[in-house]
This record gives sequence, structure tokens and C-alpha cells, in this order.
Amino acid sequence: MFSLEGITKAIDTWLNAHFNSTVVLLAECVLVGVAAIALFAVLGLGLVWMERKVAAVMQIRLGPNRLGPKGIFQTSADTLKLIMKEGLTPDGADKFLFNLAPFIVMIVAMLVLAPISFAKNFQIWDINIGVLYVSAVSSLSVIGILMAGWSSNNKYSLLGAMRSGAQIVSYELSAGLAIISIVVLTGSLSINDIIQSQQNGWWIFKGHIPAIISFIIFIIAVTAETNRAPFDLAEAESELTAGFHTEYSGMKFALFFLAEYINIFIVCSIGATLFFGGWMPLHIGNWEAFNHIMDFIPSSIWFFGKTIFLIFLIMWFRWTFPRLRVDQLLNLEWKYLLPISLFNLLLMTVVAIMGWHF
Amino acid sequence: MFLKEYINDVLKAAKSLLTGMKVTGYYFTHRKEIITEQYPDNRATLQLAERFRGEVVMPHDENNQHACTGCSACEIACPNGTIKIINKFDIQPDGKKKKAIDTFVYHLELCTMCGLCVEACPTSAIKMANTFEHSVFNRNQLTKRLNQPGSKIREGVE
Amino acid sequence: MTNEELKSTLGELIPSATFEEGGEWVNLYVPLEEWKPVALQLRNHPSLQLDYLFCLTCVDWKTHFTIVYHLSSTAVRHNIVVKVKVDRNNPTIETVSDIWRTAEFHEREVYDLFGVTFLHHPDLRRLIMPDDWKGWPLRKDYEDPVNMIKL
Amino acid sequence: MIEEVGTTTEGDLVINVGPQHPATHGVLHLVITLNGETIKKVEPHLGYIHRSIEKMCESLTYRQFIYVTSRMDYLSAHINNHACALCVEKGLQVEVPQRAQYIRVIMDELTRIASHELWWGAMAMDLGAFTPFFHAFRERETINTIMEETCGARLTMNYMVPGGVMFDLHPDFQKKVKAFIQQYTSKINEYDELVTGNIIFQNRMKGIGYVTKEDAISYGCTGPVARGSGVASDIRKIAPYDVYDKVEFDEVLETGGDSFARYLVRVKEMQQSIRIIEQLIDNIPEGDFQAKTKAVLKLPKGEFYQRVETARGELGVYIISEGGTTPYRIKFRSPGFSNLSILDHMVRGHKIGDLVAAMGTLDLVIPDIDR
Repeated sequence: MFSLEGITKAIDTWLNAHFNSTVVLLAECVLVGVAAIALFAVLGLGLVWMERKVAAVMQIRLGPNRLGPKGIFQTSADTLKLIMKEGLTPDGADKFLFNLAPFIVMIVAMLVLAPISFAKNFQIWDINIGVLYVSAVSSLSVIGILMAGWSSNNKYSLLGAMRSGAQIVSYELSAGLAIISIVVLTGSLSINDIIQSQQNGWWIFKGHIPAIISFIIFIIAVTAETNRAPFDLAEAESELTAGFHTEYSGMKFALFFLAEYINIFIVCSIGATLFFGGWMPLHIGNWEAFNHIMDFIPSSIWFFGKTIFLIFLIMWFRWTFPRLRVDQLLNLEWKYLLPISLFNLLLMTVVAIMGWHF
Repeated sequence: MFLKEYINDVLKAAKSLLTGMKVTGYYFTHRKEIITEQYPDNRATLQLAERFRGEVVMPHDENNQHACTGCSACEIACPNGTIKIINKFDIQPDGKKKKAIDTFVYHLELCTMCGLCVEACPTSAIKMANTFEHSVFNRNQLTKRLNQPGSKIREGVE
Repeated sequence: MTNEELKSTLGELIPSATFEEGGEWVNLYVPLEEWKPVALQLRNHPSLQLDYLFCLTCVDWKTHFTIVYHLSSTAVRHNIVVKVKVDRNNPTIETVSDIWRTAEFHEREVYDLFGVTFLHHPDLRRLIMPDDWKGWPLRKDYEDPVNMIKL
Repeated sequence: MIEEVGTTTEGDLVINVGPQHPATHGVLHLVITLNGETIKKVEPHLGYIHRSIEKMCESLTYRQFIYVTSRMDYLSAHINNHACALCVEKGLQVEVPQRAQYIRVIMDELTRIASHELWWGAMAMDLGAFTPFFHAFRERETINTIMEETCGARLTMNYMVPGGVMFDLHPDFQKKVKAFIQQYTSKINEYDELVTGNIIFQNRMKGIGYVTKEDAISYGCTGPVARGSGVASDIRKIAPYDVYDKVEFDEVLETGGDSFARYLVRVKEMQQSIRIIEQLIDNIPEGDFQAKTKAVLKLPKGEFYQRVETARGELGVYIISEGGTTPYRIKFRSPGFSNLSILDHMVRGHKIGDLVAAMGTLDLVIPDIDR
């Protein structure tokens, strides 16, 4: 049976048989880096294509359909165009920060990839504070956005960056609380442990209503954190033209664009891990036969399937809802999401202590 | 009391958002609602309105004859100076001179497709064609001569 | 009110006004120096209540300008047309933008295109033409060899 | 608070919104003064699409100048042409045949629906929802196709001539209009579900851009902007032209005065337009579609003013004739021009996002403002 685990195992044994351990470590690091970058490119192109298709069908259009079957090479062609475009730096911009900002955003997105478990035993770094690491590092990207907004020497960019700052700082809270409510159940921050704890059913089913509430809060908060509509105030096309990346062009713009999609992928994979069991197949209690059949589907497919479902959900939001106003955005967080998630955490703790979950 | 209102607010909001998502979800699952037309590909089946005003043409019959007497009514009616008529004098068999058109110049680049020239024409010599693909690489190509070379006025048209 | 009633009311109110025959609405000329107080009266008079200025424009008669005010009442639904003659060489008139706020924009437009100065206007600048434009485009003697295309 | 706004002090952010900006729907240029995100002052700068149509019309004959007015408010091009045709007819004292009057009114109402459809989509787009725009275009396309079949053009129809209309109706016209009414009524629910009922949309619109009744009158607001503040200003009711006095319809009035009221007025107006079309479509009388007029029109010396209700409000055409074949002076009182003047008053103290929402409810068409 196809599994990613087998491939890594095979590479590892082959390298160990031929080289000494230092070289193996180095070679594996390079391989992982290359694989991560390749994943980035593929994900970026794929998700942009998916977004355009989803948007098109919801808007009774066809979407890209000229280049390749169903237009799947359209995004590659767009990337090619962006690479060939001139990367303008506006007059009066802080050139160093202006050029640095897209890389910061990109690198942050790359860093968060480390603890995510893509398939059974297929993980770059099984760190014991995995979830904490993800929520800590992912909020660093706001620094890149602030840099971009400040250094562009453009008032629209500045406004967009400031909005983004306020937004990410506040929504980090409820995203964190939603994550904690699952951590309460598992008792571990390690991604692998969280997945293992869903051996006999996913948390969204096992955790009663509190788990569902925290899932809803999580999905709202991460939509806001990734600056997606209806929380795309940092970009707010009709208000701030393009917000913090108004002045960017060419590949530097493409990096922002790519980082947005990578961030969506990452938060959705975290959501899938916490609430839908990551790569864990759909198991129901101790129905051995059923569980066994489900195990035949490769774990990587389970993982990507769940993640893409969540990404689709976020895209669905984007193409349905109008944008919030900046004060309403903060109202939503501080008056609704935060109290609800605090109360929900309390409820979840009670559930965990009393052992009411399955 | 406050709590009840609060929960009500949240539920109402959630309901309104879900109804919105229901609509987009419906379109996502019903591809037959797509209304896009694949324009350059569907040239063969493209249905154009018969009256669509694309450009002014002068219909000629099989004997290379048209109905334009060169009265300049269209030239006067045109608000933009799109039409210029250059007349000549044909010598009739009985020795009389008769006014006829030499060149009917039509500047497509100035035309706003208002249709006033067609309205003004007393002999229905010109009409609006429903062609619409007018882009050319050279602007000079937009200045057209509507009467075909060697064409004559149809017998009996005054 | 019907046109006849309007005429008699207006005649009493503004003795110096002259009426012009023809047109569907009552046309009256008001002397330039009386215009501002008359405008206030037109709006505030209990049986006139002309609170809605729906058109303000200027006509260049080559010898003089006429500023034309089309007034209407949203309460009683009658319309009148007030015309004020101004000198063509030095066109100045009192603003009515404090009486009907919509006049603020319309007066700027008239200033822009005809060069009529509205005294006490809060913000009399060019509205449509660029700030450094020379001349008053809608005057009959305006010539612009660059931008005007003669067919 | 009110004293604070409207003055510029050091440290305020002055931003140019436009002439190239997604929210201005054209080349409107607003200079806004901000304190943080709060708007202190909005100053419109016009003229980026000024073509001096009034001056152009002075050199065009009475038949020719009608087509130019399609280029003013291009979304209600047909109604503009109607206004001009009516004004010329008033001068000529021509009786327009009944059939032509019916056709004109039906076309007017179709144009109004098409215009409001576009506004509805663009309004949602201003607030960040992209999907409604395409859904609105589906219905708008149907109207455009109907227009194209009968008038020969989709946007700048020029279907009106003094004395009637240019051609007779297309044979399929009635059938297609009925099909459109059916399509529209089947989709109207969706509009409410997708936009009107949406909690985010309502919160963005309610209590924003408040205009009192007195202000609306004083600023010369007309159309849905005035009716959203409870000012009865529908010219179709006040001074009916053509067959508007024969049809039954309600003037939509909302008393809210905020953005949401103006939104509701337009949405309900579309339904009233459907109602008018339904009454007329089966009763179009047979007969001429054009009155006999001279080839060269000459208006008698005098002044003629015609008011019509376009999709945006009251359009006035003021022709001053010296007896010649061309107007001596022509003035278009455009609805957008007056409606724009209230923008500053309306959005002071609100956020940038509200400026976009409030401007959306004004339904500005820039060529109409600049002319």
C-alpha cells in the first residue's frame, strides 16, 4: 500500500547504509528543505487555482479554463508573468524594509510547516510543544505586514498594516483559546499525541457541544488571522485599494500572495489535526470492522482531504459574505468570540475533568 | 435577560450567515446555472440581434447596384461627421448630367452607432450591419469606402 | 397654487419683479440688488414654501447674463422660475447657498463655466475644470483652439 | 465632536481616493481628511470625465443632440434620451402616438431595473461581497439582450426620436419581457438571502450616512436618496409624463434616512418597475410608433423644461431656443450632481469603510456628474 512513511523510511535506510551519520543528517535537511519549498509551490499554485474555480462556480462563471485541462496551468502562467514583471520600489520607500517584508512573511509561513504531521509518521519535526509553536510563530507574520505597510510610504498601505496589526493581535486570543480547549482534552501539546488521542473518534464528535463551539470559533478566528474575507480589512479592496501590498509588484507581490495561501493551508491543517484527527482515518469507537476498512485509505489522503475541506469552507465564507468594518471586527472579537470561548473553555474543562467525552 | 438577548443575537446572526451560505452553496453544487458564454469559441453558434448596430454598410445587389442617390441626407444627419459623400456627374444617354456618388466615405472610428443616418436616408440605401469585431492594427483601415468599385445606382431609384 | 395665484402672491411680495409670459411655470425677473432678501422670502413665505432649488444655471445672452433659478415646493408642489440679470463684464451676484444648500455646488459650477462671482459663497473654486484653467468655457465667445474640435 | 470634524489640524491624514479607486466607480476624486480611521472631511474634485456636453449640444440639431445624452448617465441612457425627446416634443407641440408612449415607458422601467441591478451588485462589491455582482449581472444581461433586440444597442440605445421611437418593437419583445419577469421574480428571494438579510451587511448599513428630510430637500437630493429620507420626490407621480398617469404603482418611501433605507428603496423600486411593466406589456395599443415630424426640426423661441425620473433621481432638461435648428443654451440638471453634494455632510465622523458604503448608496455615475 502506498504510504509516505515507506518512502521516507527507504530514503533513510539507503542514506544510512552508504554514508556516515553527519552526511545523512545534512542530506536529509536539504531534502526536507527542497521538499518543503516544492510543497509550497505546488500548494500555492493549487490553492490559487482552487480559489478561482470555487469563486467562479459560486458566481455562476466558469473560471480559468483555457490553459491545460480545466485551466490548471493558469496559475503557473500567472506566476511566470509575475516573475517577469518589474519589481518596482516606490520613491521614498524604506528600501531595506520594503524588500525584506515579503521574505519575512514567507519565512514565517515556512517555519510553521515544521510540526505539521502530513501522514502517519510523516512529520518534519515532532516537537513536544507543537501546537504552541504553531500559534506562536504564525502570529509573527504580522511583523512582515507592518513592515510592508510602513516602508511603502503609502497611506493606504499604512492604514492596511495598522488594521492588520489590531486584527491579528485580537484574534490570536480566541484562536488560542479554541486550541487550548482541545489541549485540555488531550493533555498534550504535541501534534502527534493529539492525533493519537483521536484513535477512537475525532474530537469534533467526541467532545460534545463544547468541541463544536470551539471549532466554529477556531474557524472564524483563523479566517481573521489569515486576513481572509470577511475579515480582509488589511487588504479591503474597495476601501484601501490593496492595503498593505498596494505598492508591491512582480515577484514580491507574488510572495505575499503565496504566503496568504500557505497560511490558509497551515491553519486549516492545524484545524484538521485538532478537530478532525489529522491523518487519522474516520474511526468510530470500537467498531473494529469499520475502522479497519477506513484504514485502507492512505493516511495522507485523509489529512489532505480534511485540510482541503476546511480550506473550502474558508473560501466559501469569502465568496459569500460582505466585509466587516474595523470597529465591528474588534467588537466581534471582544464582545462575542472572547467571552464565548472563555465560557466554552470552562465547559470543556468540566467535560474533561468529569470524563464526559467518549 | 441580557444573556437571553445576547444568545438570541448570536443565533440570529448565525442563521443569517447560514442562509447566505446556502445560496452560494446551491450555485456551487448546480453547475447548470453557469451563464458564461465562451466567446471566441462559440462564434459559430453566436446569436446576434438582427437590429444590433455594429457598422454602417451599403447593400449591393447581384448586379453591383446600390440605392444611394448621393443626396447627403445622412451626411447632414450625422452628429459626428462620420460620413462624407463625394459626388460626380454621370452623363446620361440623353446628354443630361445626373448627380451620382463617386465615393461614400465612412469613418468607423468616429461613428457612435446612433443610427440617425439610416433614419435619414430616403432611399434605404444604407443600413446598420450587426458585425462587431472591428479591431484592426492600423487606424486607416477604419476609414471605409461603402460603395463598391464600379457600382451603379439601381434603376428606378430617385 | 395655480400660476395665477402664484403671480398675484409674488406680485404683492416683490413689487419690483417683472413677469415674463409663456412657459409652463411662472417666470419672473428680480432686480439684482434685491435678489438675496427675495430669495429668503421665497423660501420662508408660508404660502410659497419654495424649499427646493432644483436647477440653477446661467445663460449667456451676449449682452448680459441671466442666472436662472428653478424653484419648487416639496409641500405644495408648485414651481416658479426666477431670473436675475447680471452684468456681463463684471458678473457678481449674492450666493443663495445658505438658503438652499444645493446651490453651493451649482454655483461653483456656474462660476467655473461662466465666471460669475457669487459673493459670500463659502468655497468658490473651480469645480469641474482644472484649477489653472484660463477662460470660461460656456460663454458664447469662448474659443479654445486646442481642445475644441470643429467639424 | 461635530466641531472637531471638518477642520484640518496637523497630524491629520489627507488621502486621495480616486480618480483611480475601486470604490469610486469611475473617475471621481475625493480628498478625504482622516483622523485615524475617522473621516473629518470629504471634498469631491470633479471634471475628470467632463466633456462639456452642454456646449456640444449647442452645435447639434434637435435630432442629433439626443444621442449625446446617452453618454451622461450611461446606466439610464434610455431615460435621458426620453427626457430630451419629451422636451423637444414640448417645444414642437407634437402629440406622441399611444403606442410609442407605452413602448417608452416599458423601456424606461426596464432601464431602471437594469440600472438598479448594477447598483445592487456594485453596492455589495463595495462592501466586499463579490458574488452578488455576478448574480445581478445575470438579470441585467437578460434586459440588455431584450434591449439589443429592439433598440439595436445594449447600453447607449438612442432609441428615442422626437415624436416617438426609432423602430417598432421586435416581434419577440413581449414574450421575452414576460420571461424576464418570471426569471426576476424567481430570483428575488435569493437577493434577500444573500445580501439584505445578512447580518454583516445590515450592520454595515444601518445608522450610517444619516440624512434628515430637511437636509435632503435643502441639498437638492432626488430619487432614492431623497425617498430614503422620506421626501416624496418621484417625478413620475408629481408631474407624470407619457403613460405614467395611467399605471398604478407606489412611490417607495422609507423614513430611515440611513444607508439601509436607501438600499431598501432601490430594491423595492425594482419590484414597482416590474409592476408597471406587468400592467403595460399586454396592453400596448396598435398604431404608429412615431409621429410625423419635419425632417429639420425648429423649436419656437422660448424656454422648455422637462423633468423625468431617472434611476438616480430627477433629470431636468432645460432648452432655451432662439428659434433655430440648434438650441441656444441647454442645461442638464443631473441627479448625481446634487446627490453628490450631500456626501460630505453624510459621512463626517464615520469610518473609511462607511464612506464606501454611503457612497455606494448614492449610486453615483460619474459621467452624469461631470457631463
